[in-house]
Amino acid sequence: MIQNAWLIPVFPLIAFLILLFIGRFLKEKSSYVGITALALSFILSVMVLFERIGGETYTYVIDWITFGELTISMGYEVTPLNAMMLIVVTLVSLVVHIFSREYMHDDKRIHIFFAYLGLFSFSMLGLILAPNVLQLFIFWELVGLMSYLLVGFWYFKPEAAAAAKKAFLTTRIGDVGLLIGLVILFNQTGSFDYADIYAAVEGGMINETLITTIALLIFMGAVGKSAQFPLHVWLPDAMEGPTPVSALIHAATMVAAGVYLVGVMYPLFLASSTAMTVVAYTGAITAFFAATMALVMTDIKRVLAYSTISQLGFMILALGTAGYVAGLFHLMTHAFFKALLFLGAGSVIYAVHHRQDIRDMGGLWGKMKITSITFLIGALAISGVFPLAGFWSKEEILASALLNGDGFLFTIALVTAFMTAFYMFRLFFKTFTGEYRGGDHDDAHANDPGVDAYGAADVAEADNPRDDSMDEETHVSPAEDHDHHDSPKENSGFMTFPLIVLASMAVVAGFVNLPFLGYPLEGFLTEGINVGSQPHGELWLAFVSLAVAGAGIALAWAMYYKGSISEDYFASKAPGVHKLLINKYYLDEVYTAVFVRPTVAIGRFFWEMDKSIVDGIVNLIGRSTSSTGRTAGRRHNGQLQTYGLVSILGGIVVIALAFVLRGYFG
Amino acid sequence: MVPITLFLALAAILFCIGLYGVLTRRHLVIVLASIEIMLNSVNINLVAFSAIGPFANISGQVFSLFIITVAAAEAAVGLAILIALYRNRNSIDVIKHDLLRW
Amino acid sequence: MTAQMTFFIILALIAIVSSVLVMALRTISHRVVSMAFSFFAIAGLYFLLGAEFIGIIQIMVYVGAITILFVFGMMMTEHRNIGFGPDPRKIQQVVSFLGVATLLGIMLYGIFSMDLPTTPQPYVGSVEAIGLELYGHYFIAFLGSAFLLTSALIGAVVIARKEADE
Amino acid sequence: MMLNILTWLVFLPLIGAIIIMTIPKENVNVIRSLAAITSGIALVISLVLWAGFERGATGLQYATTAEWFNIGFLQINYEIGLDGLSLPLIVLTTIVTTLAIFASFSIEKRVKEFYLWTLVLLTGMLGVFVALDMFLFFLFFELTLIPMFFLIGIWGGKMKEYASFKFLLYTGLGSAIMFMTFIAMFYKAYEAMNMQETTFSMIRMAEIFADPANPDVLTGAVKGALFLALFVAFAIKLPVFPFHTWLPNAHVEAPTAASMILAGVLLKMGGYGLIRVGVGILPDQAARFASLIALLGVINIIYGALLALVQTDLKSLVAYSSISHMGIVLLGIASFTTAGMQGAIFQLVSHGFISALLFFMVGAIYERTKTRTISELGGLSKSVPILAGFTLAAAMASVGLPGLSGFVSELLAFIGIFGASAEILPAATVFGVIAGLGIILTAAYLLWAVQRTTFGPMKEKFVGLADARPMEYVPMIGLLALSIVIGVYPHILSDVINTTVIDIVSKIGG
Amino acid sequence: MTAFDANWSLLTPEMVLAALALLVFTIDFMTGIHGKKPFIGKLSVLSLLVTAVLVLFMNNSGGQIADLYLIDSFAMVFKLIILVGVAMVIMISLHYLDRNEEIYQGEYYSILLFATLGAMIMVSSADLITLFIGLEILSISSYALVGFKKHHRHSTEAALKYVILGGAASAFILYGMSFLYGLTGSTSLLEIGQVMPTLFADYTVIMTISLIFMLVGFGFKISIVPFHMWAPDVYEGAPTPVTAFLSVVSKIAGFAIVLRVFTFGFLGVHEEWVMIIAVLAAVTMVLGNIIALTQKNTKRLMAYSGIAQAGYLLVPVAALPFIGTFSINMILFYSIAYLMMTLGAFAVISLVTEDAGTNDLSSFAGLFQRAPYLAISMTVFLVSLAGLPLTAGFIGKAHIFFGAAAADMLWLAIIMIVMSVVSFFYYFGFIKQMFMTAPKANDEELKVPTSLNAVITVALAVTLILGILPNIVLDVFNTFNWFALF
Repeated sequence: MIQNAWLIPVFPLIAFLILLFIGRFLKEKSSYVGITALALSFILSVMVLFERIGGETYTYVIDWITFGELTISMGYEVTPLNAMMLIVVTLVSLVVHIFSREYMHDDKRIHIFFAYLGLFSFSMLGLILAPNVLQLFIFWELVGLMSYLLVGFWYFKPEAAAAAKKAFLTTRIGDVGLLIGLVILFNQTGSFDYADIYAAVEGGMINETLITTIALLIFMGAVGKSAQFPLHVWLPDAMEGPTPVSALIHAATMVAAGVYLVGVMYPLFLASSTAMTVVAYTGAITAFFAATMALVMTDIKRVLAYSTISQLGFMILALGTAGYVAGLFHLMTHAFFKALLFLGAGSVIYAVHHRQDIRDMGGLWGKMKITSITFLIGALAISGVFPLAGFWSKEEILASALLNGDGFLFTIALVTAFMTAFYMFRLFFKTFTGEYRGGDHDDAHANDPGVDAYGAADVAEADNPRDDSMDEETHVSPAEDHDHHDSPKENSGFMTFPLIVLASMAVVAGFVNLPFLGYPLEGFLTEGINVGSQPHGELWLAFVSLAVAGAGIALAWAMYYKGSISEDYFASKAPGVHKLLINKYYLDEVYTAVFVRPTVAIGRFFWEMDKSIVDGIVNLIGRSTSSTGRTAGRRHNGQLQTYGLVSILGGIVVIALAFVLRGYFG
Repeated sequence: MVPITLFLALAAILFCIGLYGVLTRRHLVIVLASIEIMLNSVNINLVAFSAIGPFANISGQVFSLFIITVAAAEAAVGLAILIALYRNRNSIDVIKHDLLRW
Repeated sequence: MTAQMTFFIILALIAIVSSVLVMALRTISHRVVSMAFSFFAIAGLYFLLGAEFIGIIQIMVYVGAITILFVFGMMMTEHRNIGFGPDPRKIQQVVSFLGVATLLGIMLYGIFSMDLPTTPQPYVGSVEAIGLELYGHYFIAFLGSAFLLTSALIGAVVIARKEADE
Repeated sequence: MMLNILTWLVFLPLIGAIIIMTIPKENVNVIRSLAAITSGIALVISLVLWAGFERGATGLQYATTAEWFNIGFLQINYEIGLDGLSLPLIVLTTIVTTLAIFASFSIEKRVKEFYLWTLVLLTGMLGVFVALDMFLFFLFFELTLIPMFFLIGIWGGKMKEYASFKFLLYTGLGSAIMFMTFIAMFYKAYEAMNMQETTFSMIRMAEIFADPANPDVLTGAVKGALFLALFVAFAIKLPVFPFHTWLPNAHVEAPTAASMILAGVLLKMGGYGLIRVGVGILPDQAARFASLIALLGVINIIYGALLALVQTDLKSLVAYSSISHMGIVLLGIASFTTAGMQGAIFQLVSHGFISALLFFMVGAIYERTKTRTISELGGLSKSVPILAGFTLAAAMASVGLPGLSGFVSELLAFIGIFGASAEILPAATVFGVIAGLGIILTAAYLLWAVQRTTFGPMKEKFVGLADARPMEYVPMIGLLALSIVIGVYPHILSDVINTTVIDIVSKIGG
Repeated sequence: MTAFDANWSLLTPEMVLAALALLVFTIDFMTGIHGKKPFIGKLSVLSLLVTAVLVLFMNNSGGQIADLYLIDSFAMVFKLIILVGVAMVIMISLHYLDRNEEIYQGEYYSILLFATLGAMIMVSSADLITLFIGLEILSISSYALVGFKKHHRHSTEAALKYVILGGAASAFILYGMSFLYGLTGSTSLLEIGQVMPTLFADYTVIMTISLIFMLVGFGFKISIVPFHMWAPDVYEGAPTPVTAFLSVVSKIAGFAIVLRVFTFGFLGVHEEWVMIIAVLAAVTMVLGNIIALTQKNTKRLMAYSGIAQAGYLLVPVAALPFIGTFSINMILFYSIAYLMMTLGAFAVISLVTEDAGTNDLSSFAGLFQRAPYLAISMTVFLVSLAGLPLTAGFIGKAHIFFGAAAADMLWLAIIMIVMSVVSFFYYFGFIKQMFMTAPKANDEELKVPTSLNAVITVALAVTLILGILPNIVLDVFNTFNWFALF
């Protein structure tokens, strides 16, 4: 079955093609095409994984391009790492497909949505199966494209269009670094194949500076894709996309590709301590800053988005501190519980008529039992509560940060872990406990800067909007979609089933690398790749981790459930910090001022220059030629004696010329 | 005998007088007359060369005969044109005839 | 100073002065007459050079025919004695003068820089010699001038012809 | 044999034009179909050539030589042939022209003339790509001026006269410089062979310049001057900053089909000429000026992109994007590696398809909305979703998204530039990095344009616009599919190009 | 060999033409003064063709009458060009005179024939006097022809300007010639040429003056800058076929004598004048083209275009001492090309401007809609004049370009080609009017008379055929030994 692994991405591709061409006739039934394809892929992935465990790495390639003596090939490869990733991606994708069946059912372009999802799944799976880093890059870009398309799915919302562009462009910056890194690497090794690259690095064929350069350039790609500081700004905005998309792309799979990239290029990073340090610090800083911002966000999806960034930071931190398995393990577990959280949020949003502001929610516990419980599981998992998945992976990350010997990194990791627990439960308590606050104030928080730097007043009710200009007769405003005062209630099985699946994964996924069982995942992943020895924490670390998580949960409980500490306590204590956080450290503004505006200004300047100088010279030559002609033509004044005179003077000049040529005048 | 150079110099002077006339006189008849003077100066040259030049022979005189013929023909055509023009425009002032320009 | 030189100077002065007068006089008839004087003086120079035949032709054609032609031209156009008013083209005048003077300077410089021997006795061409050349060596030119005259004649007649209906 | 398949290919469109000439202008449908058939046959022939082309074989294929005329001791030959450099461009030419003819079926104004000129243009372009005699090359190069002048001047926009004359004079000047250089090269070669041999054949010329009987004639200064002159000549066509200003005018004013051909093929003649004549005959000089070429390439990339970023007219945005993309060609050439050179050729082909598609989309949008001003557009995804979708796809191809042809050329060019030898291109890395910035800018301006035109709320006035007509699918799908084919499986192109590229690069010893 | 025992039968074509010209004139005399006489025009064309056939068959073996009249291949080709050119001019005239009845038709044709005779004498003569007489026949006939629309103010004014300036130019030529004669005692160019080097060494200044005075005069006749000022005015004022005659036949004949004089007389001292000619060629090309840029009057525009073309033709003259026969080939080939494209263009211009009643460029507006064949032909002529490929003009220019480069005058070649590009502007301005501008008031179809159609078709065919297969002519040229000098 492992030879047929190429079918895994092909199923979604077929789904995409079917939907592209006949989707418009299928309408809502489009979802079943996608679901079927993903189901097949998932089954195949499981089979491939089981075959791979205990099997060999399988590679199949064909020539892709030849230049000179060099050939780049393309194909697919099943390694332990990508066998694991296949499961994660196909599973999450499958459940997201199922979830979307309900969530998107009244969108007129549902077939396009599923087509996009299919193409995304294809790209992501292709990325994973890539036998060389160039193919990875190709699919890496494709997933970027799909992210762009899906974020901009509701293109008629200006915010969505802007967010899509921002997402693409920001990651593009990283991608260019990645591409350059890859090209330099290629010119050193003559190949893009992982095996050749590993061999070249380990064989010392590349000098150290160059390795560092290459590694850092490649890491730029990861920074962009995995929304690491300072290129993280796109991810929160990407929440303009439909929630299932956020779950699939911006939580579980695509954003993790950066981590995956560092994973597959790990020998290269290991060969450069500078690069490792940079990676570690980037991860740590990202984890910390994202977590601080997550503390104050009021949009349910944005909280989750910052949480995602923060968790990705954790993974990067792990990789940067030699915790190869830790990072990838967390990648897997995170995929499940973050997808769970997002889908839970989606379920909530759907139930409360497309509101996203947590201040408009509350008291959903009783009304949406399954959603609430699964969401709680997710929250506990991400907080690292024993024995859920997050506990195991986070503990390993803390271990690798600690054992790396840099106390600062470890401290940050701990603080972040604390904040993680706090903001997750802040979210949980605000959403599911207390009284339901929705339904009677449409724009209560319209002018709240916490909503969006873009000032989009309708974000809170923006998810799954309808374009006003479409089909005037069937027009229904989002708020009137369901009866306005109808209180939220649990959604159908299409939405709850995925939650249950993911919740169970969030519970059990951590067990694949149980210390008691001798870290089976570690054994699996480190097979055939030299990533150094993996750090393992001692028992006390697990308790510290648990304690930190507990403290965070307790504080959230005190503030948002019990109310013993005022919700505004910290905000009022340090208003400046609060404002800073609410405005996301003003990074968007800074980027606009430092990069966007000057670029446009330079462009304008060049344009003016182009018109006035470059083209101006051209036109000037033309005009001066013709005006010279006109002036000279005016000498033909109709006076024959003038003509004669000109001729005579010309004759004299010619005589003079003759004398000069003869040398009469010296 | 008079040195040939003097004849040539006289011819040059007459040529330039004629040329000056062509370039500055406003009466068209005089302009045509000036051309005749120029052609005459050429004749002086030719006859002088023919008579006392370094290679004196008869060809110069024949040449001058032809020039006289041509000058006559040219004067005839020139004056005919002048008359036609005068009929059309009622002026023989050179300056007035600048309809064709630019 | 030989008699020839004296004659030459007198004739040359007449030629030059009358030519200048053609330019300078105000009355058109005076100018045409002055032109005739100039031609006459030039004919005299031909006699001086021993080219009698050319001299006679010069008198016949230039002084006789062409001058008369000019008189006709003058009469048929603007023979009334009106001036053209002040010349608006001062620059033209000045530049023309300078240009022509320069040209004259160059020409005279060229002429006087020639080192030509002074022939003591002029070559005297007989009419027969002229005839032989004309009907022999230059026969094509002779034929050509016939057509030239025909063409000029036709052209002049056509252009100068006054239409009956005018 | 003079009448070989290449000759037929080149002159077939002319025959078609002559047949069209005889048809009364009222029979527009006959004329349209005749034009389509003619170009279609040319396309088929070119595909036959493609199929029959022997991959991996060095040297020319389908070559033929016939004496044409001689001026004194100068023999001008009809010498044509095919190699891995010209074949892709020939196929590009026939494809783009055929699709442009399909794209112009909506033209109602003076249909007969339109197709007449288009077919004449096709002959000129094909001739440029097959000609191996420098005189013949120039002749065909010049021949393309007139039809394009008419296409812009008659069917163009508001400023058509300015644009057509600017095109004519500017590129005419380029041709003139080229011709002068050719003559100079000819005489230098003549001198270098001790006045024993005269030739206009590019092949022979290259040999002479590589191995002259009298090397004193061909000093470095002489060859350098020749190369620079050639470079300027082709730079105008390509176009290279600062000789680019005719392009935006011409593009903006030209009708859609003409824009497609202009961007798709005509610019390529500059790149082709630079490789064929500049690098082919004067490889050492090309290498000597590699830094200059690369610098201009980088300037083109950045400058074009920055200007595209601030354009207010969609079509001129695409035009500036062409300038930007042509920088990649220069960069690829300047690297003097197989990868870079192949990247340059890939970019020529790929940009041919992509820019033609972009111009087609802009034209289709303009036809419906009657505006090209970006700020007046918006929400087209709603009113004309299929057009908007293809526009987006074209933009993505232009951005260099993997899986589409643009990526391959950029990748190869980057591999080339970062792999360039330090002797030829000391500052290669700097150029490469700056070019990388250009890629970001490319994404920026294209996505921004897409955001402002196809995204956003639908404007009232665009309600009820007709989406793509069946006939419009032909160029849209055709061009996009080709871009995808090359992007997904570039081997199809690289195995044709590779041998020739190795040959070219080997002359520099790189 | 003297003139008396020469083979005068060599003169048959000239004599036949003269006789036929007189016959034409006589017939005209007998058929009254006024009225349309197209048969006379046709007879004239016939006369010219008969003469051309005679030239082709009587003169092809070559020969000479003494040393004053040479029947060499150079003269033969020029005569053929001139005869065909005049025949085409008369064909154009047929239509023109049909529209302008005040022109005396019989006289018009006979004077044209006389002028042709003059041109024929010019190109054959190797003697100062014969040459001068030929030149004057041509010139004086031209003066008259220009003024033939005698009730038309422009025509007479043009004739006046032409006659005065032309007369002065003749005086310059003669003054220059007088020194050639005086210092050699001969009027034969061959003899003069033999002693020229010593002559120049002895009398440098006066010979330079002589040379340049002749150059001024000839420069006037072939209208090169700065002696070109008359051309636009005269071209504008003259009846259109006469303009065509001036710009083609006069100019080509003028080039013939320039070549004759400079090769026979001054080749030995070429270092004295090559640079001057080259500079004049450059100035002529630049100024002619630049002034033409803003012209709006078709005939004036053609005048400036003709000036520019004269500049191109002057380039091979400058290159002549270095490349010899090659240069003559170039001039003759370009002359043929120039003849065809210019006369073709004038045929169209004559028809269109007469129809519109104005010489303004706008009379060409929308010509394509009105008469497609006319517009396409005109386009070919203009494209050929501009020197774009597949036309005779292109080959001719390329030819000249090669020659200039071969003579190490690359700078001149560069000016030439750059100016060609500049010329695109005004030539294509014409094309723009025809194709891209809507017709003005008058937009009905334009009928093309048979005679004009014939001219246009011939010109079109030759322009294209020579553009594609130039060797038809070049191969013939290559077999000629032009003057038996090189």
